This record gives sequence, C-alpha cells and structure tokens, in this order.
Amino acid sequence: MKETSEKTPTVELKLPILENMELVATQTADVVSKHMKLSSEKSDEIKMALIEACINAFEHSKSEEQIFIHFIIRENNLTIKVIDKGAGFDSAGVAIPNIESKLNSEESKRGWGVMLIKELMDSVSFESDHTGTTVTMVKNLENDE
Amino acid sequence: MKETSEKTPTVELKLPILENMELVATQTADVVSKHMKLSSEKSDEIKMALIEACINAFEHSKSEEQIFIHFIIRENNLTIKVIDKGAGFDSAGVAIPNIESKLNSEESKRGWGVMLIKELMDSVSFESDHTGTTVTMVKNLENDE
Amino acid sequence: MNSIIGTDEIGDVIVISTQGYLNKDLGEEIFALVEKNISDGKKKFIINLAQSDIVNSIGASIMIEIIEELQEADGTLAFCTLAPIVEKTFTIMGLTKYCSTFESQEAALEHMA
Amino acid sequence: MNSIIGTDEIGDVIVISTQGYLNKDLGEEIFALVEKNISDGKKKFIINLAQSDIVNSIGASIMIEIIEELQEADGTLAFCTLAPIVEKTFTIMGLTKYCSTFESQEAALEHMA
Ligand SMILES: Nc1ncnc2c1ncn2[C@@H]1O[C@H](COP(=O)(O)OP(=O)(O)O)[C@@H](O)[C@H]1O
Ligand SMILES: Nc1ncnc2c1ncn2[C@@H]1O[C@H](COP(=O)(O)OP(=O)(O)O)[C@@H](O)[C@H]1O
Repeated sequence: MKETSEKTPTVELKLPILENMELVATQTADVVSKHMKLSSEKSDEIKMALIEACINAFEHSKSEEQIFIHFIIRENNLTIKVIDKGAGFDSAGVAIPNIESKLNSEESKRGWGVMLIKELMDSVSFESDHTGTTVTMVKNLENDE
Repeated sequence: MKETSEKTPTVELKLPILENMELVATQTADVVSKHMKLSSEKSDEIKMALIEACINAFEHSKSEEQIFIHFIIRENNLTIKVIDKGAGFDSAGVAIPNIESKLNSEESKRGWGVMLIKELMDSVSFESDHTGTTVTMVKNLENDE
Repeated sequence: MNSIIGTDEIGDVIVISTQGYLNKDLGEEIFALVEKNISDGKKKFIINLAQSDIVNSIGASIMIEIIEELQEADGTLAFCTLAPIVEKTFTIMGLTKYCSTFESQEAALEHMA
Repeated sequence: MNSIIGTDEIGDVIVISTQGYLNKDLGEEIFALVEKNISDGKKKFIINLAQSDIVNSIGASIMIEIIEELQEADGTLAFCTLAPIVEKTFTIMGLTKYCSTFESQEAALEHMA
C-alpha cells in the first residue's frame, strides 16, 4: 500500500543547483527535527548526512538543474529521500575510503560522502539507474543500540 | 512566455499543515535571501510576510493538509508564491484593520496578516477562487523609494 | 522552541523575558502571566523580547489584548530590546501608539520608575 | 556567510579562526593561508572552528590536504572548539588520528608550547 501524504506528513523540497543550496535542506531538517522533538545530536547527524546526499545529487545531476528532497515524518522515524535525475551509479561499487591510503599518495582526498551518510543514519539505501538516483535514509526516534 | 525553472532558479516547498511549519518557509527564505545577497532588513521583511501568508494558507486549507511555496529567484527581485487549495476569499473585501477600533471593543484583535504582507513586500497580489488561493509577493533587490 | 524564560520583580515592575517564536502559544502564556500578576495587584509590566526575534500577527494581536487588560487595570506596558522586524511589525499594527518600546531593559525600567 | 575571521600569531603558533559553513571555498581559503605561512617558515597551526558548526566532506577533505602539507613540512596541526557534529565527522574520517582536537584554544596552545 502506498502511503499518501494524508496519512504521513511530508515536507517536500525542490532545490535548484546553486551554491550552498544544501543549506535550505539542513534548515528544513532543523525545523522538522524540532517538530519531531529529536535530540540535537540526531538532528545534527541528519543535517550532515543530508548535506552529503545533496552535494552528490547536485554534482551528478547538473544537466537537470534541480533535485528533490522529501522529509517523511513517521511515528517511529524520519525518512528522507534525496532524488536526482542524474546519470546514476553503482553504490555497491563505491570504494570504502581510508585516510591512511589517501595521505601522502596521489589518491583523491575526497570520496567520504557515502560513508558518512551510512555512519550517521540508522539505515540507508540507494536506488540508482541511468535515469537518476534516490537515496533513502532513515533516522529512528528511539536509540536501538 | 512561461518561465521555466531552467531559466529562473526556483526553490519549491510543499509543507504539511503542522504546528510551526511556517518556520520551514522562513528558514528557506533565509538561505535564498543570503544567496541573493539581500540585506538582513529585506530578509526579515520577507520572512514576516511569509509567516503571515503561510498561517492564512494553513488556516484556510485544512482539508487539503498541505500548502505549496515557490521561491522564484529573479535578477531584480525575489518572487514568492504561497499556494493553498482551500476555500478561497475575496481579498478586496478584507477590511483594513485599525488598532483604535479594536481596543476596548468586542472586535477581534486579529486580522493583521494581509495588511502586514502588503506593508512589508514591494508588491502583493491575490488570485483566489473556490479551488484555492495563490498569494504572489515580490521583494525587489533595489530600493526604489 | 519558544517559552517564557524569566519573570523578575524589580521594584514594582514585573519583567517578563521570552525566547523564540512569539506565536499564539507564547502570546497566550504571556497573557496568562500578566493576568495573574494584575490580579495580584501589579500594574507595571515590561516584556523583554531580546531573544524572540520572530513573531506572527496572532502573537502580536495577543499583545493588544494585554494592552486592553492593562488599560482597564490602569496599568502600563513597555517592550524592550525588540529585534528590528518585531519593532516594525508592532509599529505597522499601531501597538507602539499604546505602549513604549526601549532599546534596553534598563531604559524601560528607568521610564517606569 | 563563511570566512576566515582571524589569524593570530601566538608565540610560534598560527591560530586561524573561521565562521560559517566549512565547505570547499572556506577549506581552500584555510589551505592557502596555511601554505603561505608554511612558506614563511611557520610549523605550528591551530584551526579554531568555534563559529563553524557545519561542515561538508569536501571542506573536511581539504583539512586532510593540510595535514599532508604539514607532514611534509614537519609541522603540526590541531583543531579546537569543534561542534560535536564536526568532531564526529573528523573522527569518522580518521582525521583525529593525525591531529589533536581540544575543547579550548588555550588547551590547544598549551599542548603546542
Ligand atoms: N547521486 C549520485 N549520482 C551519481 N553518482 C553518485 C551519486 N552519489 C554518489 N555517486 C558516486 O559515488 C562516488 C562516491 O561518492 P561520495 O562518497 O559522496 O564521495 P565524493 O562525492 O566525494 O566522490 C562519487 O564519486 C560518485 O561517482
Ligand atoms: N489563503 C486564504 N484563504 C482563504 N481566506 C483567506 C486567506 N488569507 C486570508 N483570508 C481571509 O482574509 C481574512 C483576513 O486575513 P488576515 O489579514 O491574515 O487576518 P486573520 O487571518 O488574522 O483573520 C481572514 O480572516 C480570511 O477570512
């Protein structure tokens, strides 16, 4: 059954690809987190993960000039989808970055976004093909650790 | 000619009708204003007008459970549309509020939103019928006073 | 998110300080606190909005209700340390014709003395 | 929005203070400033991020480039007054294995002395 916005309050954002527009997403996350009474720790983790997902979407969907972000306010979690219409990628093929191998080598110092998103959120999934990418990331209200 | 988002960067927000969700709109306005290098005075005026337009849209479109806000970043102005699918109203018929007649009378102390929006923005228009209301408000980049 | 953060009695003046969005909820909280103090015989009130730099017209209209209450009780109300947009909103609405605003709490207290 | 707000020379330590979003632009500004100071013979650097409570991985990866530069120059880098999420990000990325972080600028300076 598809959830409708009537049942699950959803904030939706469409962002143009302009410098620092990911901050619109973090500001939105801030208000939504406060509404859901999330701790500032969880709220900060969400914002950081969101920045990384937005930056990736911006970088890889330049031709489309916009990305979409959905904040789905559930009883037990906040689910965020970051959607771009870019070229897509194979998320399983992304190498796990490692500072040791980056330092004093020719390796690019970048490549941390996907790892950070996974570390900071409770669950993360990627749907991606040549029409674009949807990153779905979930922050649970309760700590289950 | 209809402007497309390819030509005019647009941030779009869909907000659920939840307490204080208008703050998502003000936070978005903040980032957009900074991007456009608006003064903090203009940015504050935009935020206040936006709060009032959102509150009205929330109050009068409860059955629909969401409202839409578009921030259209133009070369010379920021144009904001606040759209609800509520019952609509005759904006020409809204009485101009007056504190003298409100004080020590039975008159409702409320009724300031439309007036504030008009005072704080450079131009404001209402399109409204039984399918809903669109408030279009413009803040110019240059002071033309 | 938004609340009354302090109520001080300085001489015969009640100073109410807030933080966050001055919306309907916070407006009603302030109203209730003023009413309670009026019924305790207080007549001079300062509302310090230093930490409330955002307001909506519903919150502001409750300030009109407070002005009305204080007119009936023969009291006075002043606001202090308003953010520019809050001052502007109060001015557009005409509140500032019925109560003074001050740049600092000290200036407001001096005026009330 | 974001910038370097101060560069202080305290003893032989260069303290760089920033404000706002530590993104690519601000990262590159800091990098350029460190490089210039290295070429002037400086070796000890503290980056005070008290007013930068938001970072992205591009900005953070430029901090790795700074660590690399300082390893080559036989210098040291410390960060101080990090917001919890910035500290967490640096920890996840492993930066904190190659430079120390301190709760205050004083503590960082003491360590460098
Ligand atoms: N939304 C996306 N669309 C297409 N490719 C992506 C997307 N997100 C990530 N990628 C790919 O995964 C790689 C790793 O991403 P990430 O870990 O964020 O590091 P970085 O962006 O710094 O390279 C990117 O270089 C890119 O090839
Ligand atoms: N988006 C809207 N949809 C329907 N009616 C509206 C809308 N905005 C304003 N109105 C009408 O205009 C009146 C005046 O609005 P306003 O000046 O904001 O004051 P208030 O909302 O405090 O009554 C409202 O009471 C309402 O009847």
